[in-house]
Amino acid sequence: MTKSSNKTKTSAAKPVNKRSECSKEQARHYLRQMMHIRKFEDKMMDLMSKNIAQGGSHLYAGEEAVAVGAIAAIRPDDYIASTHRGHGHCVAKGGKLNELMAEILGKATGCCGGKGGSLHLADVSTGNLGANGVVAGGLGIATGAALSIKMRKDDKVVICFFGDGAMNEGIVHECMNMASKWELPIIFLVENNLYGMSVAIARSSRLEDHTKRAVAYDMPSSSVDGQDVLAVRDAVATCAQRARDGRGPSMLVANTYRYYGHSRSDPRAYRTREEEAYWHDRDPIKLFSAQCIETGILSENEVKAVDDSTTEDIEQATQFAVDSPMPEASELYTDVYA
Amino acid sequence: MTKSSNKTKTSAAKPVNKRSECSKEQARHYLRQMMHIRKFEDKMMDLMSKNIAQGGSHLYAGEEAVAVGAIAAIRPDDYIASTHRGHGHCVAKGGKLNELMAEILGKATGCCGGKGGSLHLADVSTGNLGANGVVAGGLGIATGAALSIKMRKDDKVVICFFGDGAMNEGIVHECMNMASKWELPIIFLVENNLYGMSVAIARSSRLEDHTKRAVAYDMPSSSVDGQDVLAVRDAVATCAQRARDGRGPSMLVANTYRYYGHSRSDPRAYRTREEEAYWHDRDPIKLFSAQCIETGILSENEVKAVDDSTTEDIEQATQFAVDSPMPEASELYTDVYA
Amino acid sequence: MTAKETKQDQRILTYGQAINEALDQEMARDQSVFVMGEDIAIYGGAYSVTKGLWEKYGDERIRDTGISEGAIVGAGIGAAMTGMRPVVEIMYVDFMTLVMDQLCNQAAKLRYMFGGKIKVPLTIRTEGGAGRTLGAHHSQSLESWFMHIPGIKVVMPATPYDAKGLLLSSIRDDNTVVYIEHKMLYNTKGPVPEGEYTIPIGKAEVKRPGKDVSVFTYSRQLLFCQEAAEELANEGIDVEIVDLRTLLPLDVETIVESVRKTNRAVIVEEDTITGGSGAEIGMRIVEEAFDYLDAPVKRVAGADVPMPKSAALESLAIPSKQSIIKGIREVLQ
Amino acid sequence: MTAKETKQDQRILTYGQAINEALDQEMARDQSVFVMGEDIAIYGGAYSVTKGLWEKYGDERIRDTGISEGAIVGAGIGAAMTGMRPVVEIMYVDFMTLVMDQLCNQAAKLRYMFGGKIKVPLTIRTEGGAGRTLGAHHSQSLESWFMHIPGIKVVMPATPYDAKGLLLSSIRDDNTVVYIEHKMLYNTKGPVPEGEYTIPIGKAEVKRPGKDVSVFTYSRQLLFCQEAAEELANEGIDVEIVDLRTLLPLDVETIVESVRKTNRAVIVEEDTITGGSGAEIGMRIVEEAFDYLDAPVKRVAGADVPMPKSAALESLAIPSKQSIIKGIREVLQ
Ligand SMILES: Cc1ncc(C[n+]2csc(CCOP(=O)(O)OP(=O)(O)O)c2C)c(N)n1
Ligand SMILES: Cc1ncc(C[n+]2csc(CCOP(=O)(O)OP(=O)(O)O)c2C)c(N)n1
Ligand SMILES: [Mg+2]
Ligand SMILES: [Mg+2]
Repeated sequence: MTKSSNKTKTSAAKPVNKRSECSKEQARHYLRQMMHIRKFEDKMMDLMSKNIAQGGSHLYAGEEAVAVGAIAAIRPDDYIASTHRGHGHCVAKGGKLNELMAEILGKATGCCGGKGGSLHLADVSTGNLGANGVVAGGLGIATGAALSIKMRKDDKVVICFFGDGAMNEGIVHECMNMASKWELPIIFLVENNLYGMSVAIARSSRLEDHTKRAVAYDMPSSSVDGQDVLAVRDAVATCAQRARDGRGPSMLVANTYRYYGHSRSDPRAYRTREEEAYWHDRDPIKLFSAQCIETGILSENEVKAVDDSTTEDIEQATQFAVDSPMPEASELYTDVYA
Repeated sequence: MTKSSNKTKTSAAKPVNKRSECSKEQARHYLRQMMHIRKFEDKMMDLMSKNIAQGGSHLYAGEEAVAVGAIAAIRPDDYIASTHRGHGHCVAKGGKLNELMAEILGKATGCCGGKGGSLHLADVSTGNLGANGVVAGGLGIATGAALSIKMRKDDKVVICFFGDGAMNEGIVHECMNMASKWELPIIFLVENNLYGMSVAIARSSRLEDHTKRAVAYDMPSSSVDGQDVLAVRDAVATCAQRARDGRGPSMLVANTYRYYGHSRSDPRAYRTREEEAYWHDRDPIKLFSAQCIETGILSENEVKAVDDSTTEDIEQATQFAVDSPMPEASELYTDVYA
Repeated sequence: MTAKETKQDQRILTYGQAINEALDQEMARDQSVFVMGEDIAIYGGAYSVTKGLWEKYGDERIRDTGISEGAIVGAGIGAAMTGMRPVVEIMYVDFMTLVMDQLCNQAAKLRYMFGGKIKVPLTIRTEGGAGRTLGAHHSQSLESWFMHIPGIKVVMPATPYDAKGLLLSSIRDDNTVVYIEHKMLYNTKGPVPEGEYTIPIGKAEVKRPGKDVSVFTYSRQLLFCQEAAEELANEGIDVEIVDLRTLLPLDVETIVESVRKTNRAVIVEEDTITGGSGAEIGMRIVEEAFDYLDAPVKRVAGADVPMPKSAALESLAIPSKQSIIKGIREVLQ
Repeated sequence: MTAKETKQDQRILTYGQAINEALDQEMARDQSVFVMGEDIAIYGGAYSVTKGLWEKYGDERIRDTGISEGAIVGAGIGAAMTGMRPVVEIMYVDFMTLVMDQLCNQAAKLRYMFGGKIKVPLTIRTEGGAGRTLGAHHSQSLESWFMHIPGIKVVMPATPYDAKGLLLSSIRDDNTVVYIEHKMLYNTKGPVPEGEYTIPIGKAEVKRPGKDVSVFTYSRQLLFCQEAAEELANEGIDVEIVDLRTLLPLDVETIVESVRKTNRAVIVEEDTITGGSGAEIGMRIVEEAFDYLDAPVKRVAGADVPMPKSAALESLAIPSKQSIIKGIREVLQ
């Protein structure tokens, strides 16, 4: 095995699509969400290294444009199913920073009362059907939610996030077949960050282009530059429209990159520092900030204002989380049954 | 739902390929095996209706050319993994009729000592890795056997039989991905008899052509007329050669039909009598007998001789099975551990 | 309608018909109920339990699936989380092996993990047990696995009456219920009221009062226990039979009450003995009624072997009237 | 080399290193042994157990797979049936939920179903337990499910010494062995001989002889039991600790012998209590040593809840030194 140099293989890492459009309000919103996520994750890393945050946390830093772009393309009452790398999805779907941060710290004020934690982070009241500690664990849930929508003749859609590594789980095959056969309103959104933990795609599959997997289900598929928030938004919007129109599921592969190691102690021996540098160059926040300024949608000061306020928000959320109490012992036995 | 009329959709139901060749000895062998299987199954049906054979039995009648053709293309020391519809595979792989029949009747003289029965029928000493009561239960076993072959630098191959219905199990996806990535010497042989129990392919999948599923694994695939024993043999031979040459797995879809209902009491309400008639017209034994006589490989008398001797063989096997003793009570606790 | 009243209704149905009727009535009553599984539509289910429902409710609410157990249960969970009350069928309990992640990691835990903010009102109907010489992949009893999953409920009715009432309760329950039928019970008959009625999940029933020894059982083994009790009655041995009906939650109260009365306990289960349901039931008795026990708690259970195909061996692998009688005699010594 | 001799060897390794060494030595000795799983090669395993092996044995014998647990175990079975001795890794025992068909229907039953004509010498290494606040999908103890599967063996070592010796035995065993490590033990240290040695599967060990009460435990809980025993020793209570080491087959002989001596039994397990391993262990004691018991058998076990994330709740969900002491006191009253 040689360390793979994925930067050359990733066809989707194109320059930001200049034709995508967005309003000033939208631009500010996307930027704010991406910055919230980035700073949330950087803070998380900090809290972990200080042992204030315990347990595992799979950080979303680097992939912000995927969650933000995708969720910008759907309605607040639509559903998402998230993954073990779910902080970004939670923030983008409208979770409250305070409660998300508190949840990861296992506090009573967390959105799950401290019972879920990072791996099960979700404010389900926002239409987030949950992060999942089991890789591909959200596929069944998402497919069922889409079935539910269809049976109730609702016009909602579901975005089912999962990783390139998850693609090899059997349940993915079963759910895609079912969703396709029943023409369910679901978007299978593959967050392709080139690795499943330490294993490069080419090390676990002969076929590196996941879009081709959709052929097996007679389902449309495409890929998108996952560093470009507007490109992701527009690609998901197309899929969502298709779903709302009753034309069934689709697969979208968003090519992106995670900045941190898989776990705190991961030396990232399976990837090169050059590859990392390449992707840091294509940082989604940097790219979008530059684009906004360049096209005049936001001024440099306006971008700076978002930057400052988001820093502030994360500091406050952290303080809230740290200051919050642990759950009472009596909580151990609540919520097991409805 | 309307009852599907699959005869028009099945592209592979072509006339027998006249160019395939075989020697007199081979012809006699194929014919004998197919007749053994047919008569074995007809006898089984008879024994079931008389309640001499108890429990479930999924009969292979109608599909004989698949097992016989496929196994004719590999060596006796190669492996197969079989299915819940496994009697035909066992016979074709060289199982002894007496012991197979006795096994289905739960007798001590059965190839599994009466512990396996129809759903677990296998003489593993013939390289048969076993029938399996779990649909797609043989995929992991077959993939592992192929891995074992490769790691031991052996030149054997594995034929992994499974049904069109099994195709939707998650483990199929996982194993095909693994086999393809590791270039294992395995042939995924889909016995496409148009239904998984009562469910027509079109009712469980949007994609009716299973060969396209191989795209997801970057694996070659093709289909073959499963009623034509020589066509099956030749198609499998090509796949086997590929595997032996170290070029990895392939998928072959053999289009065929089961004559009996799924279970004894199945009224076959999910398929039309016309469809059944169409396939009975393309009976693999009839077709091959006619071809042999027409091309002069076997005379009518020679075909008749095979017919007579196989009838005799099945009668003897039945007698043997019926006369055999049940296992001793002490056998209950043996063979649990090695 | 109370259980007592309904029992006076003498309409006789089979266990299979009772289940079918429960499904039918609940689908008619509640639009959010639907059925999903393999061969449940035109085929009517491997054991004919859903017969006629597809004709009545159509493809939309009686959904044939591909052979994809993980997706069947997974989609059931997602639908249940978002407003539906799915009843999914796993053809044999042996194939529940394929859905343990969905069941144990998802259905059972989602509510807890999300701080009580969602519920998963899913019913998983499946069918288990030996008796048809189907061999090791179609004859298991795996209920003790499910008993070990906090967050779900486990129901195993033995009579047509209980089958209907408990299925209605299961569907209406806001939690995931694993409802396990027994393949040898489908054709057994008993009185079943026409109307809707529910039986509380978690309540055992004394099916035969007695004073000498308590037998705790469920599902098909109830019938063997009843035969054994009849035979022993001829000898003047008065057996109390408690049909547990629900394994999770377990009705410890009724169990303990019975042991306090008889001072002797036999547990009869078809499950393989080691790590079977009887271990938990037995330990509950030990924990809560040790001082009342005049003899060790006795388990009469399946042999620790994969189910052999041969009829000659299969009948030895599970409890029988004889082995139950033997077990009862043992604790009476 | 006998166990006694080897224990005099005072080389100290961690539990993780001991497992690593066993793998290394067995791979060097036997060409048919190979390792397969997720992130076991360049990453060296989620808990670093396979570190260095890929560098030494390469891609062919240290096989990174895709995230496909079913295929990992399935292919392990097929390879084992045809001449290899695979050691496969399932990263967390929580994901064994995805391989229950392969484990229970295939690995455990194939030999029996085929009349003893094949064997499946497969080792499944996995890792379980709470303690790192990883929440409900990364903290379970599911050993009681595996105990309920005739045809496999279940091994759960608590010390580095046992970890090495039992892993070598597991790999050499001609049956499928589920070998469960504990995430909180990887960095614990103890003497481990350099050479190869095996510990028989199915033998418990009295880790601390005592005369007042018997405590039966395994895996990480051994450490808590030892702490509890130390504390109680100060009060003059003499606790015997039996480390079961293997749960299937269970060493009933050693268990019963201990109970006959002390007349009191406490079982300590991390598993959720209902349907946990303690139920089976307890019932064996009741069945074989009822007349020797001066008090009901006591279980100290995990709470019947999905594992909560919060450190404040997690520590309450599993046994602790305090709850063990409380349990011991209870049976001494
Ligand atoms: C069923 C299961 N297998 C293994 C793991 C351990 N694990 C956690 S994340 C991960 C990699 C997932 O890769 P991918 O789907 O690409 O998502 P990414 O982490 O790259 O976002 C693995 C193997 C798990 N959590 N669940
Ligand atoms: C995992 C599993 N699910 C369901 C069944 C019940 N079942 C037995 S055969 C069968 C249909 C299989 O269809 P296919 O794979 O096409 O094989 P065929 O019977 O047509 O030969 C089903 C659903 C089973 N045995 N195993
Ligand atoms: Mg990834
Ligand atoms: Mg079929």
